Formats: sequence, C-alpha cells, structure tokens
Amino acid sequence: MGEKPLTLYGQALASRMLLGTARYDSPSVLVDAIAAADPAMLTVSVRRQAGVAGRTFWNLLRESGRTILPNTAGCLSAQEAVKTACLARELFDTKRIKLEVIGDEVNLQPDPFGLVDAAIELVRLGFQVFPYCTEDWVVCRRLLDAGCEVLMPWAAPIGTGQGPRNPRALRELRDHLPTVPMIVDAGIGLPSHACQVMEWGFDGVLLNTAVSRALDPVKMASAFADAIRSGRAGFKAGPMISQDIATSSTPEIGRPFTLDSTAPAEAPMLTSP
Amino acid sequence: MGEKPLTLYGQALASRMLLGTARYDSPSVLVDAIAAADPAMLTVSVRRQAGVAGRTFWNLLRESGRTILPNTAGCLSAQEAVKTACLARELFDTKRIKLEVIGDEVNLQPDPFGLVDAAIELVRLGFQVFPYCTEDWVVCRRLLDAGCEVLMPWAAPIGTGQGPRNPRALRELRDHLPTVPMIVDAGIGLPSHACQVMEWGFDGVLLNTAVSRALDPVKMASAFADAIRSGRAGFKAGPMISQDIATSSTPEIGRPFTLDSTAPAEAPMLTSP
Amino acid sequence: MGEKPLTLYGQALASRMLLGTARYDSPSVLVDAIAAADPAMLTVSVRRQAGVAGRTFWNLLRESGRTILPNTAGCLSAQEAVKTACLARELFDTKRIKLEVIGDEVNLQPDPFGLVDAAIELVRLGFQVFPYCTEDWVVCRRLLDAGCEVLMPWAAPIGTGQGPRNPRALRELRDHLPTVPMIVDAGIGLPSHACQVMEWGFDGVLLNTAVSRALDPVKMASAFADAIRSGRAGFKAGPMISQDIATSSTPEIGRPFTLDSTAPAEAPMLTSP
Amino acid sequence: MGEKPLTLYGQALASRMLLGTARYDSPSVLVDAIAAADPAMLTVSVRRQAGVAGRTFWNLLRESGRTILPNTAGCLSAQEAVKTACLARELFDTKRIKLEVIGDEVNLQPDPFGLVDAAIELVRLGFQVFPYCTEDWVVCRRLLDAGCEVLMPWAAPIGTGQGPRNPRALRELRDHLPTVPMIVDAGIGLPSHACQVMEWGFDGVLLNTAVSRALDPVKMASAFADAIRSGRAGFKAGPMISQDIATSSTPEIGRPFTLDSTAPAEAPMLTSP
Amino acid sequence: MFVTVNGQKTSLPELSTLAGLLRQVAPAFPFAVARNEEVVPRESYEQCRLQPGDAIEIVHPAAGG
Amino acid sequence: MFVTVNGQKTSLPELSTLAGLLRQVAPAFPFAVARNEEVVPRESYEQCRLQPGDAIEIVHPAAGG
Amino acid sequence: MFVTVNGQKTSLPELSTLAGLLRQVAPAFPFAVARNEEVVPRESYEQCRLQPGDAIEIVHPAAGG
Amino acid sequence: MFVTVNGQKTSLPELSTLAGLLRQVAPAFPFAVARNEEVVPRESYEQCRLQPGDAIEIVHPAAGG
Repeated sequence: MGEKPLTLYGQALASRMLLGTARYDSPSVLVDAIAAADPAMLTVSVRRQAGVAGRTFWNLLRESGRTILPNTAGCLSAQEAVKTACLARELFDTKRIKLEVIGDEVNLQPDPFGLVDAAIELVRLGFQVFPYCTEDWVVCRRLLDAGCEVLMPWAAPIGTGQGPRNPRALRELRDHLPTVPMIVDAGIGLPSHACQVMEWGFDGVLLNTAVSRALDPVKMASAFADAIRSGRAGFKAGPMISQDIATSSTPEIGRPFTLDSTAPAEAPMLTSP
Repeated sequence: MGEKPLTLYGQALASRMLLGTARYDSPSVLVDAIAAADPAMLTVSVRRQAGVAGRTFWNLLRESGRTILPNTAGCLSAQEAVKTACLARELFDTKRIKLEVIGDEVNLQPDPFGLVDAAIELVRLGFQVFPYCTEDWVVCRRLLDAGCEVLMPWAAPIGTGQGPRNPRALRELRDHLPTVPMIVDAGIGLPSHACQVMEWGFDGVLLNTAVSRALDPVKMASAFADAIRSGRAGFKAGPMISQDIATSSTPEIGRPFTLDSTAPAEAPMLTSP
Repeated sequence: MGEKPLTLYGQALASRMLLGTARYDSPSVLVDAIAAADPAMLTVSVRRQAGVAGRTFWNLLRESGRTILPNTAGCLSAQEAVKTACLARELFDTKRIKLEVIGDEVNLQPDPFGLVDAAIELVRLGFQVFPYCTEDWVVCRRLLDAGCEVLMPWAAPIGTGQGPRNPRALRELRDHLPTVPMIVDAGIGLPSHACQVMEWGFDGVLLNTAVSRALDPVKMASAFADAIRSGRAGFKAGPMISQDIATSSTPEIGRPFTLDSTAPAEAPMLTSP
Repeated sequence: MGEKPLTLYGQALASRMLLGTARYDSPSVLVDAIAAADPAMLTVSVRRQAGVAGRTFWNLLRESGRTILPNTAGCLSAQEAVKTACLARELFDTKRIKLEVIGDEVNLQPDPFGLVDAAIELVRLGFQVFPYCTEDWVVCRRLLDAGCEVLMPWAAPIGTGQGPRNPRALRELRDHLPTVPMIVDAGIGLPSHACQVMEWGFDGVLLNTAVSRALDPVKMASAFADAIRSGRAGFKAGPMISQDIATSSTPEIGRPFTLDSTAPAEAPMLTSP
Repeated sequence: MFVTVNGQKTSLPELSTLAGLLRQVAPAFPFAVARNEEVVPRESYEQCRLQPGDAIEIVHPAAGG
Repeated sequence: MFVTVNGQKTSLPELSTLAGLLRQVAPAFPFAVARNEEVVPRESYEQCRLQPGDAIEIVHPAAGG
Repeated sequence: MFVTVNGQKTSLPELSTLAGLLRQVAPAFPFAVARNEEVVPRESYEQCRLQPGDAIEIVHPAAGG
Repeated sequence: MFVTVNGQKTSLPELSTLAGLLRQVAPAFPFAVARNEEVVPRESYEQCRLQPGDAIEIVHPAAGG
C-alpha cells in the first residue's frame, strides 16, 4: 500500500484489521474467514475447557501464522484481569494482552476504574496492553500515562453491530491524541462502519461478531478487509469537504443551444475550471 | 467476483462504479484515476469548445477503453435535454444517455416533470436512458413506465459530498423496486458513503467530485473501488442485524477463577455456541 | 404571544397547530383533545357514511368553533381530488381544501404530478388550496405558480411518527422560500419533532396520529401545543449557534485557591465576559 | 401539572428547569429570564471578586426567591472541588452543591475519577451532591453508591449547544436506572433538545448558555419552559411508537366515487377504527 | 327506474327528482350530493330530474387527518 | 450571408453547404453538428444547404459528471 | 506581618485576627472566608488569630452555569 | 488429600506435585496452570508441592473477541 505500516509496541503490522475467533459455526469457517480477512492479529481467550475439539484450536491458530492477542474478556475486576493475563502470557507465550475489564454485565462497557488499575499493574508486569476502552478523554489519558501505547475505544456495545453511535465524540478522541495508535474495537457491524472510522483516521478495526455472525462469514471477512483498506486510503487521499451548496461537476460554459456567445467559436478551451 | 455482473440494457458491466471525468486538475490525473477506479463507464458531456487541449479528451476516452455515458448536464428543460442527447448520440455513437433535467439552479435537483417528459421522448427515439432522479417513488414509477431500465437516484445534491442524507427514503426506494437496477448518482463524498449504499443493495455508484476534488484523486479512486466492492460483498454476505443489547463474543463458560463448576474438569468442549 | 399571527389566505390564525380528527377512541376524547390542543383548524374528510354516531360529528365540529379544513385524503388522481373537493365545499361551505393526491398506496406519498394538476384546477375553481407535498423544490415551485399560498411538506410518511427524516432538505426548502407560509404535515410523532420544525422557521404543524394514537391523547394534545409555541419562540429568540468547542459558562477569572493573582483583591468585577 | 413534582433530596421542585446565571448581557436580562423560565433552581459559583456591580448579584438571587445551587465549576481536582464546596456552603448557607470536577480543559468533560472521589468526600461532609457526569454506567453507579441521589449527565460538551449527541447511550442510562432522578446538564442548545430528553424520561434540564447567549434570552427562557413542560407531558402521555409503514389517518372506507359498495347506503358508521 | 346511490343499486319511481330520492333515502344531516360526479347545490334538489343509471353520491362530514 | 455558429454571427458565401462551413471553421475532430436544433448526420454534410440565419451548433466531447 | 488575600500579598499588623483583616479589607457583603484552605465560620472571625504567610480566600456569590 | 481443579473437588495422593496432578488429569495440550491464582511456569511443575485445598486452574486456548 506504499505507506508505512501500523506499528504497535514496535511491531509493524501487515494489515489494519484484527479479527476475533469467537462465534464461528465451525473451525473451517474460521480458517477461511482468517484467510479472507488477512488480519494482522487474531484475538483469543483462555478457558478451562479446550478450544475446538478435533483439530484443536491451537493448531488452527499456529497454522494461521498470525500474531495472537489473548483477551481478558469477561473479567469483572482488575485483579481477575491481571490473573487471567498472566495465565494467557504463560499459555500463548506473548506479552500482548487485550485488556478488558467489564463494568456492567448488561451493556458490557469497560469499567474505567478497573481498566486503569489493571493497565498500571500489567504494564508494571511487562505486558503490552491493548485496552478496550470508551471514548472518555480522561480514561484514555490515564491509560496512556499507565504506559499503554495503543487505545481501543468502542464504537458501540460489544456484539450490537450498531456501528459508531457517538461519532462526534469518537472523532474528537481521534483528533485529540493524533499520535496515539487507536483501534476501534466492539460494535462494528458493517463494512461501511469500518470504512467510516478509518476515514476518521483510526489506525485499525477489531471485528468479531460482524464476521462470525454473517450468513457468509468468509465473504464478509473479505468485505471488511476491502472496507478497512478503502477507508484508510480515503483518509490518506484528502477527501473533499462536505458542502452545503450544490456545485455542478459538468462545466456550464459552452452548453449547446444557449445564447451564451461568450465562448469563442472554436478556440479549444480547458474544461476543468 | 464470482457473482453475475451488473447488466444494464443488456450490457454486462465489469464493475459497479461509474466515474465522472470533470474537475480533474489535468488529463494525466484523470487517466490515472480511471486506471485506479477501473469504472464500468465514464460520463462525459457535449460542449461547444473542444475538451482538453493537447492530448485531446477524445483520445483519452478511447484509450481508456471504457463504455462512454454522455450526459445532458445543465439542461433546464426536456426539449433541451432531448436535443443535447441527439447531439451526444451523433458525437459518441452511442444510444446511452445519462438524462439530467435540472429543476433548480441552486440545489441542482432533478426536475421530476421535465425528466419524465424527456425520458418518454428519448425512449421513443431509441435511447437507453439512465435518469438522474430523486428518491420519489412516483417519479421513479413513471420513469420505469417510460421505458427506463435503470434508475439513478441522488444521495445528496450534486457536488456536496454529503453522502446519503435521506437514508430511510433511499433504502425504501431500493426495497420497493427490488428488481430494478439502481445506481446512486450525486452527493457521494466518501468511500464509506459508497460502501453504505452498496450494503443497502444499490447496484452501483456514480462518482465525480468525490474523486476529482480529493487531494490525491488516484488514491481516492482506488479507495472508492475497494469501498464499492466491499459494500457489495457486505450486502451479499448477509450482515448481522443491529442489536439493542450487548452480547459478548468471547464465551462466558469456563472462565478461570470462577466458582462456576458446571464446566466438566477437562472434557474438551465446543466453545463457539 | 405578541408577534403577528400566522395568516393563510388572508385569515389570521389564533394558533400554529392544525389538528386531525381521525383515529380517536371516542368523540369525547376528540373534544377534549381539541380543547387541549387549541388548534387553528380541524381537518376532516367527506365520506359516504355519517361521521360519529349519536352526537354527530357535525355538531362536534360546530361546537368546537374551529375553522374546518376538509381534505381529499385517499384520492389517487387529480380528477378524484377535484370532485371530492367540490363535494367538500358544498358540504362544509368553505373554499379551503387540504389537497391530497396519493401517489403510492404503500408509502402514501404525494403524487407530484396529480397534485400540481389538481392544484391548478382547484385554484381555477376558486379554492384556497393547502397542498400536502414533498420537500421537492420543483413541485413546490409549481404549486406556488398554480396559486397555492401555503405549502404543507411532509416530515415523514403519514402515520409513521418518524419525525423529520430528511432534515437538511426540509430546512433547505424552508430557507429557499422564506416568505411562503409552510406547515409541516404528516409524520410528526413527538412534541420534540414539532418543536424542531418550528425552530427551523416552519409556520405551523398539522398533527393527527401523534395525538389520537397516544395513550393519553388529551395530555399529548397540550404537549404539542406547548411544543409548537416553544419551537416558534425558540426560532424568534435567535438561538445560539451550535459550537464544536466547549466553552465554560461559569467565568474562570477569580476562582478561589488559584495562583492567578491578576484579579484585584477586592475590586468588584463584572462577571459576565 | 397534576402529577407529583420532581423531588430531589426530599425537596419537591416547582419546575423541571434549572437555570444558570452566567453570560447574561446585564443583571436585568438575567432577572427577566429567571421570571420567564420560572426555574426550580439557579446555579451560581463562588469567585474572589463580587458578582454584578450595582444591584449586587446577591440581592438579585434573594429577590428571585429561587433555590440556589452553587457549583464547583472550573475545579480540576477532587480536593479543589471539596474546598470550593465548603466555601459555597458557608457563603450560600446550603448543603446543595453542583459537583463539577473538570477532566480536560478542552472538552470540559467531567473527570470520572476526581468526580467520584469528591462525591464520596462531600457526601461524608453532609452535602447534597448534584454530580455533573457522563453517560458512563460505571461512573454513575459509583456516584449512587457514594450517596448521590441525583445524576446530571451531559448531553454534549458545555456551551456547545449541540444537544444530545449520544442519544442511544443517554437513553440507555435513563432506562438502566429508572428510579434515579436524572437532570440533563450541559450541551442543550435548543428547546427541541430539552423537549427530546424530557420525552426520554429525564426528570429535568439544566440550561445556561442556550438562554444567556440567545439574541432574546427572555423569550428563549420561556421557550425552554414550554419545551420542558411539553417533553414531560409527551413522556407521560404515552407517545405513539414510530412505524416503518405509512398508515392513513383518514379512514379509507366510504370514499366517494369508489366502486366499493360494501359500505351500506346510509347506515351511520363509526369512522375511527 | 334504477340509479346507484353511493355505489348501491336503488330503485326509484320514474320521473323522480333528486329531492324525491333524498326524501326516500333520508340521509342524516348534513350531507352533500353529487350526480354523475357533478355536485348538485342544495337549492337545485327539487329541479334536478334523475335519469336511469344516474350515479348519486351522498356524503357526510367524517374524521380526517 | 450570415449564420450563427455556436451563438456567434459568422459570414458565409451564398449557397454554402454545411460541409463548406465546416471546411471554413475547421473544428477539431471529433465533433457533431446541429442545424436549427436538428442533428445533421456526418453523411449529410455535403447535401445540407445552409440558409441565412441558420443556427449551427458544433459540439465536441467534454468532461462531464 | 504578611498574609496573602486572594493570592495578593497584604501587610497586616502583628497579632491580627481574621476580623481585623476583614475590617481592613472591607469586602462587599456577602462573603465567605477560608484560611489556609479551611473555611472559617462567620462566628469565629474574632477568635481566628492570623499567622504570617496565611493564605486567606474571600469569595462572593458569582454567576455560574 | 483434596484440591480443586477448575472449581471441581479432586482427590489426590498426599505429597503430590503439580506434575503428578497433571499426569492424573492429563489435560489436552497446550495448557497453562495457576495454583492459588499464581501462574506456575512449565519448568516448575515437578518441584511444585500441592497442599490440601489448593485451587488449581488449568486453561487452554479458546475463541475470543
């Protein structure tokens, strides 16, 4: 794509999509979706029972050759998140952790207080923290002060697919911290949602439900890959500014049958004004 | 793309983007944008003075190898549009015409009355009419009754780049006439706009200002190509339905450190429900 | 309210609400709703069977003392609307007619073509036409040219209560014809919808379903009366312009415990900057 | 108004509007705006220099006879807010405090962390805390646990007049804690904004800039009073549910000139279904 | 002879006037009448001779949006 | 004699044909021509006799949205 | 001795009480006072002995949103 | 003696090491283990003496969003 890649914690990423591995109808659908999405990272969790039976989930992950980003999904406190992160580090042999501290079991929003506490502790323990957060500037400032080098603000509650439902605030967060890598995580439901946040200058998108719960997850995965690339290019290409007043694209000068005799009879004229 | 191509007036189109050729900073930028956009058609106009000086506009069009769709942009009456169409047919040797009858010189909206009259006359004269219209069901019905085989409803006034500003009505038009090919023409400003209308099931998008007035028109052209492909795939892939209530993607069962001893100690379990 | 009243066809109206009389659970609910709404006009229709049994609909209308505005609801052609209008004039002894020519039985949108034809004929026959129309500038221009002295653009399809779903276009219509009285008719569902269109400068609102299908129509009627008065006052009071950047209302100067010793020790200071 | 009044900390309030006293062009404009708004409370601040010269601000407040709600506007930490509150209690002889702890001097958003700390301390010191907060459920839960009996979520950043810019989240907060009194504070710019949040079930609105910076603050004050009353009535009156499909309000049966001979020739029929 | 009233076939004595028909049908007050889609003013009920097959519309005030 | 070409008065020898006018004006290729708002097909340039006051339109391909 | 009043250095006779300071500064009524960030209730103005370097805040009612 | 494994009571011979437990339970590879909420690195399975009432967590890679 000709531009320098997204770099998180010093690692240059080949794409700007991160893909979740949950809620797919079968391991093979997941494998095909990964191939179609070509994500930079796959998010996973740690659970007591083994992942997918038969061809174990582990082989599937390794064969994908993707960077693994374990999460602390479902953790309701900083302590629980830290303990889970430590297990994840041991299990996946990675310092990366997608830090989730859930503040409410109905809207699954991040718990700003637990999130910051956990971030401080995890950075102290040497983790590279990818915090799932809200668009609250104060929470984000504290996460950065804690040592997070990326922010993962939500577009909308997890699994709702509503897309960016607080667009002005999300854009203001992006513009407020221009140098901080930001991945929109949670609530994206359609390729156009992903394309839109990329146009705002977000650095990437983390998707799960929008792909796994599509009727054709593999086709949806490639649609999102295109959408994210498209939104990024749109952002870099310096889009036109939305106008209030209509402006004809086709030049007015030299319309046939008009009395406008200003146009010289035959002198070739540059059309684009 | 594996699915049957968009067919308009019996002609299968290689892509679902139609690109305008106005308001580019130079002929070479236009050429590169065409290559990047890979549009099925290029829209042009007829004017008294020659197109681009030097390498004439005509050579540029022929070398592009694209289907040419002349317009009647700027025409303020059905008569003027019909006369202009006849000149365009003679000049470009094509029956295709993008019919524009402008009803107001401030918002450049289609004139429903002149548009239908012109469509009836042009179909009688053997033209294949691509009418630039509004999302008004009655106007659209009359255009179809007149013999138009495609509708080109606006997303927003020409050149404003506001994107689909009457989304519910535009979607209702799409769903109201499911078998009629519809291209959104006018007012698209960003790749996400194009992606969104494609997700609603529109068959294609006609762009001009959004590409020609971008700081980097070539990059923007390819962004739109990706966005349109992505939106189409999103539409075909059966996207998830937007939910009101959050649903965790990561399974709850088997979270470590919980007292939930339901999970059998070690029985491998299918995680994705 | 101290400002000159809304005048339609030379008649000064006591309020800016017009109320429909359909779909109330009983005549007494309708009577109470009229009292609470205090509308300038009541809309009615002409039907083969008598209105409300017992205390006939007619007595109810006369006792209300309100101006009656018969409609041509349900008419699918200009001819049918004109015939219906003539019956209505004979029946209600009024030249006023709310002209409705329905273009589609699914979305009940106005038929731009039939509407204009009917308007021309009805003005010729001496009617004072109140046309239910769309926000299409060309259609509106033709209605004015036909002799209509008021426009009644829809906010959304009849009975949907969606509120103004094409806000930018509706506002542009209002601003495009600043001296033409405009009543928003159809699709208003909530007091805030009515308040909003009044803030945009519309001259009045015509409501029916939003009142008659509320659980407490009488309370809802008075809520709408307040909302319309409030929106009108908001429009006249020159509202603040929406800002992108936050500005504290409480003055910063002289905050206690700050090192900001610029503030003179005790000199009384004008607080509002 | 016939319904039981809003009660905060055991005090029944005569109206659901709280009015700020900052940024008025003169004391007399403020006095007239207060009379027009008829607010339940006036918000004030404590500053080193005296309020308004001449007829001191103090007399103006006492003569208004309104409940005074001092704020801690501009405080950047919990400590500063607590100290300011103590000064305010001494000065205004009231336990009420509008607790503001500003987390960022650009968007003036509440600091979730400082806000909760200050709330805990102030409740301990016997204050009745009115916390200016965000729509974050976790922050709100902690404020309630701290002993706050009311929440004052923002609609948009202070002084921007953007109105509720995160509508779904704000409504979810309202519905999530149905028994907690909630006043929308900050960012309301138009009467329709106030009307809308009241329709969602919020208990009141706190306004300042939208009134003081209107061209005619007194007219705007009364517009807001109407709007808040209207929105409250709209909420209580059980509004219609927004529909996707149009439904004619005027009955179809018995339309003249139709072949529909089902309608009995002359039997009076109940029209409203 | 036969005419239709609001779409319903109705029999009438020959040489009936509209007034005659109205006395027979006795519609609730108030009403307005059209004959073959032409409004018949109240004053003309008596002189308005009906022909076989005439289409008579009798309408009343009804609720409307 | 005089005709207008793209709204501009242009003098021509009597009995000129459209082909004659085109040789005189020599518009850049490609172009299409209308005479008094009627398109003149390329094949007919030679036989198309011009009359004084004819309105000739010569158009070329131009950019368009 | 010196104390600060609303951030401004102010000189005072030794052994001044807060009441003394207030008589000297004579702030407009009503006001509230804090000494070293602690609110001093009106009743205690007389007994409140000031020390050099005390930080006195005198605040008044002001407009607020 | 008894320990809990993933919340389930499990009986073990006295003086078992974590490695012993793992041989008994034989969890699918790969897994990570925590004892009383402290992660036990793979290398320490053998030396890790279990006490009655220890809470052992054995986790595996699982799908995640």
